Amino acid sequence: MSTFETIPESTSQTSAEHLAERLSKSITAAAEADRREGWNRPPVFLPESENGVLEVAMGPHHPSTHGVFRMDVSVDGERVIRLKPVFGYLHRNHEKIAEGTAYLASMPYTDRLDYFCSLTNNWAYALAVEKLAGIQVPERAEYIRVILAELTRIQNHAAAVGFLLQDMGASGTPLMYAFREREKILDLFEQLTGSRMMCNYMRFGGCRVDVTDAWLDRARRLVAGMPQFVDEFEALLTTNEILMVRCQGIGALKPDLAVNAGVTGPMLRATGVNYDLRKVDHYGIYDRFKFRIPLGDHGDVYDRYMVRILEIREAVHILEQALKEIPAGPIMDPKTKLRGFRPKPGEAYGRIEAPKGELGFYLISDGGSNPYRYRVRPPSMINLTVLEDMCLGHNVADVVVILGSVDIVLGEVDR
Amino acid sequence: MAATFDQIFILFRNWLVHFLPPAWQPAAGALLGVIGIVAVFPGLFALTTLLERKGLGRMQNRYGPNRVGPFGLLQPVADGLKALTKEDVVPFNANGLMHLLAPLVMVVTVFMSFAVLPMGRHMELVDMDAGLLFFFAMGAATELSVFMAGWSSRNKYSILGAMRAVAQMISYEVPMLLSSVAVVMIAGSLSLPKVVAAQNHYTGIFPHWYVFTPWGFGAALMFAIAAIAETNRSPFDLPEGESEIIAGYHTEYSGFKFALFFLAEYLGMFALSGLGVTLFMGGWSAPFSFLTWIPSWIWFFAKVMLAICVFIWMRGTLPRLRQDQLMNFAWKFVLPYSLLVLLVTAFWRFLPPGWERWVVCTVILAVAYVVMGRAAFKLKRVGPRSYRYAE
Amino acid sequence: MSIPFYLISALTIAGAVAAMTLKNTLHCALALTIALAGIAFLFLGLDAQFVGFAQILVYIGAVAILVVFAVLLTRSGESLLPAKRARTWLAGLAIAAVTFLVLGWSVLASLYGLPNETAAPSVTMQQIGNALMGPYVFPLEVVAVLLTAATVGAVIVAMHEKARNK
Amino acid sequence: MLGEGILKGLAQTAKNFAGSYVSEERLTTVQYPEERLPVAEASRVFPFLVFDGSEWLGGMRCVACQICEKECPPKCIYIEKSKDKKPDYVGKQQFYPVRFDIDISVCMSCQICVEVCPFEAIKMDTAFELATDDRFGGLLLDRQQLAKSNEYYHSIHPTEASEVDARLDEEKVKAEAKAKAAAPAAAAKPPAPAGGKD
Repeated sequence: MSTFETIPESTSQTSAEHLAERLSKSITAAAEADRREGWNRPPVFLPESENGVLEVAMGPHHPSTHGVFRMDVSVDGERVIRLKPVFGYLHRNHEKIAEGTAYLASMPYTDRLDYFCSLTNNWAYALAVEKLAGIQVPERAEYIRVILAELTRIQNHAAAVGFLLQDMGASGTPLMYAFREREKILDLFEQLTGSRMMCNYMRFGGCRVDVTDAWLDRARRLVAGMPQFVDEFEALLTTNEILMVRCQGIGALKPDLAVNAGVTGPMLRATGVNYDLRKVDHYGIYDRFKFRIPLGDHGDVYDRYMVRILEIREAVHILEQALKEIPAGPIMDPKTKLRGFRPKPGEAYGRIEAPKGELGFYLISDGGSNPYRYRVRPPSMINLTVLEDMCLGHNVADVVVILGSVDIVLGEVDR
Repeated sequence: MAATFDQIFILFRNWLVHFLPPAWQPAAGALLGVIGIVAVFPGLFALTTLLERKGLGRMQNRYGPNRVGPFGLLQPVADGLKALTKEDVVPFNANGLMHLLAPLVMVVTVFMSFAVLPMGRHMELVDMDAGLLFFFAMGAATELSVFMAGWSSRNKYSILGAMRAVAQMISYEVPMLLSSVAVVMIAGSLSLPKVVAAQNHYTGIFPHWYVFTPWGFGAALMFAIAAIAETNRSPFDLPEGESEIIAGYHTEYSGFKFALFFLAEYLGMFALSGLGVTLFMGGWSAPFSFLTWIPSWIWFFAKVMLAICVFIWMRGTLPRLRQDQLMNFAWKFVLPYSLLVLLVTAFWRFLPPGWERWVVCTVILAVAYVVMGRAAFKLKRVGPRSYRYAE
Repeated sequence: MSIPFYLISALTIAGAVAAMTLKNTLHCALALTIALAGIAFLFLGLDAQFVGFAQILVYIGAVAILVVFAVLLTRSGESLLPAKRARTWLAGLAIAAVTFLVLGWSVLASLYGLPNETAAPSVTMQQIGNALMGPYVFPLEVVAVLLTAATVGAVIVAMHEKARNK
Repeated sequence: MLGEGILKGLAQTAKNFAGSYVSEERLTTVQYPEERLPVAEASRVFPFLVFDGSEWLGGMRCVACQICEKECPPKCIYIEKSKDKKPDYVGKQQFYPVRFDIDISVCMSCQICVEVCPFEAIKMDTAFELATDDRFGGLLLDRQQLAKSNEYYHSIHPTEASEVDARLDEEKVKAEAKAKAAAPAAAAKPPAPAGGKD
């Protein structure tokens, strides 16, 4: 494969001049080759390996990959025979940095993991630290956490479906409708936490700022308007023949492969496996709410789309109940110290049902003020490992749609 | 008064031409006609780009361009200037001559196909006996220019895009021809003004447009689908499918040559909607008998703009079909249905006029449409699904 | 014989010669298209609208595209074929000369009978349609059957190929 | 019937097209420079130093305890402590920062510095139009650029500012009460050394 060309350190020129010089050399070489063989040199545009297989590299700046992500696709005619996802372009060394900073200081960095759902990232990290240090969370804080997590789930699923349609060629209309609703939810986050996407709101043992009644009323009004939006969205998309033909039977994932590969979230439930952490782990106070888990049968792109739409409807049910029953009371466990927080040595694994799947934080503490080991279980990356199995046999147009249905965010894949 | 206003352009041309010596008058008249077309339609193209972006915007709950000039009216001018001033990059080992020739051939052939369209009473540039055949002959030449564009830019994506575009245009040209043959069977002539004349009478206040007859509606539907596919628009715009192959055959074009491709696409849309309007919606005849005092060319351009709005509406709503689905749809649904429409048109022609032929034709077409539609979906096991829930 | 006639015929001949001699096969295909277009304009010159437009529609619209498709799909459009001289060029030349003579004789023979400078009869579409459906209906049906057989054959060949590499 | 779903979809976009002329909810564009969305009260962009009274250095609440510098995740605050002292709002002699730089190209506005500051000296601003053409110097704000008055703080975060003021006044009252209680003890001791409180 292409070995990385090492730039000799000892050269006197700076690396930029070195690159420029090598580049000019290669252009003159190409020009000479032209002259030698007459102007009609066989063009380089069809790099064919031996048996007519066309190597197509989609990304990292391909218009339809969600962020910096490359797929080396080998295509025989129109059919895909090999697909190698290449990621790591957005790797920011999050876990090693976390080992060098205090527990609280890592909280704002968790916003940047899956930058679509910062509040669920915060909650997963807070849950892990609370398990590590054995901190109790007051009632009102638990309700606030459930409300914010379900709001995050709604805006993430809406955006995911919008991007899926964008990959299928609908020129932005479903995406704009999804973003219109998402803006309302982000405004709610801004009024509460101060920032639309980088909320940094949850603390170990509760939340940072209390929820005002005015905010709760706005939330109730928003949740009341949500079913009408989902009905409109479904009227535009669900029975649309072109969408059905483009999505049904594409990128089917078998349940046993999904379970073995560790796929979680809407992708797993679309294959029919009934695994939702809110029902399995009983974390937070989800047991107090009555809601159902939508399951698909075929595990193809259409099922993933439908599972996300139905999950938005279920999230609306949860929000209605939570907003009705939220009690008054403290939002922060008074015992937790803000600075100099040193949990006793030990390890803990806190996981929640993030919109993309099972998001887990594994912490080992050696008694110091920063974790000995800090590991994130990224649902996007693990769901991505089965991308090749889903894409084999389909053609290039489907690869883009299948990638859209996996709903990855590169911040979480690369960390 | 209404008649003079209706023929205002013809009178203006005759008035201008009579200054010249008689030997040159026919040539000058034709030249003025050409100048008219070459001025009006690119102007309409500029207006349509703005209309498209504002229409799409409004469909997506946003304004659309409104910064350049009042209500964004100068936006096309800005786009035009940008296209003119942008650097025209030609790939390193591209085939220079063909790279330049491709957009020119496309624009020229599309402009020539306007010569035959009757834009108003006596306002067709050339009244050809085989006008419809001339229109499709010009349509056939655009495929060649797509090939020249795709091949000459020596880029793997543009080759793929060109092959897809030509395959799509060929497979949708057949049903388009067949559906217009149905009109010829009833109108009895290939010359477009005669087709419009055949539709230009009323019972009560309703016009005799072909689209209101069962066979006409079927043919118009197939013609519309084929026209959308022929101009690579909305559900069939796979050749420049941004998400897969970057921009299809005009990837390697920039600057004014790219603007020419853009112009050719829109002119193709005008030409095909003009033809569709002429064949099925009575060309320049007024929609109701009491409205005939409005000049005929206003009706023609109103109907064409209506058709353009439907193009834009489709683009704002529908996702894109995949290449093989698009071809299957052409050969396994649109073409058979067009053949059936031809059969039904024959029934319509040789059955005595009366309500029986209405019933017979409508039933055949409706039943066939539903049965073929359901069979197409059943074959691919596609259809709405129900979902189970777990507690 | 007016100037445009000479111009168009020169264009046609140039296109035909270029189609034979150009190095790049795709350029040959496009030169062939120019030749076919020239023939179409000749028909239009004779005011035979139907034949002229049918020529454009059939030859340029379908045959030229088919040729270009074939050239591209076999990807030989770019490779530089060494223009070596075929060994049997003498036999080729002889056959070409014979066919040219036969064609030339038949054209001249038919010219003899015609009164020169008569205006070409203006044939309307109506008459062509009636002729096709009247006296010439049998050849029309034979050609139709032939075309259908050709399409079915093409489908079978494609089907066969698809089945093989499934 | 083939095309039924497509027609329903087309009806949906038509409803939105018509709706955008009629209902407010279906036209969400805010023409930014001319129209502006009201900034949410709790919103935070970059930190600023609060000072009481009119003179920015004298009234600055920050006592250069460097807690925020230690706790800041991306380490974008740089403080140099002063040698001499100055009286703070209670009158107690405190250090003050000779140099207090925040590199707002590094700061990710996570407001942890606000949380850990025991002296309510640093708060989050809401001004977001901070574009500069100078990449390096322009984005490094020194203490004078950072210092903003308490009235400004009241203008951008009214509820929060009033709570903070209430807490500070309460502490001032407690401090004076303690000072009054301590005054007789000090008088019992030999008269207080020089440098009393003002």
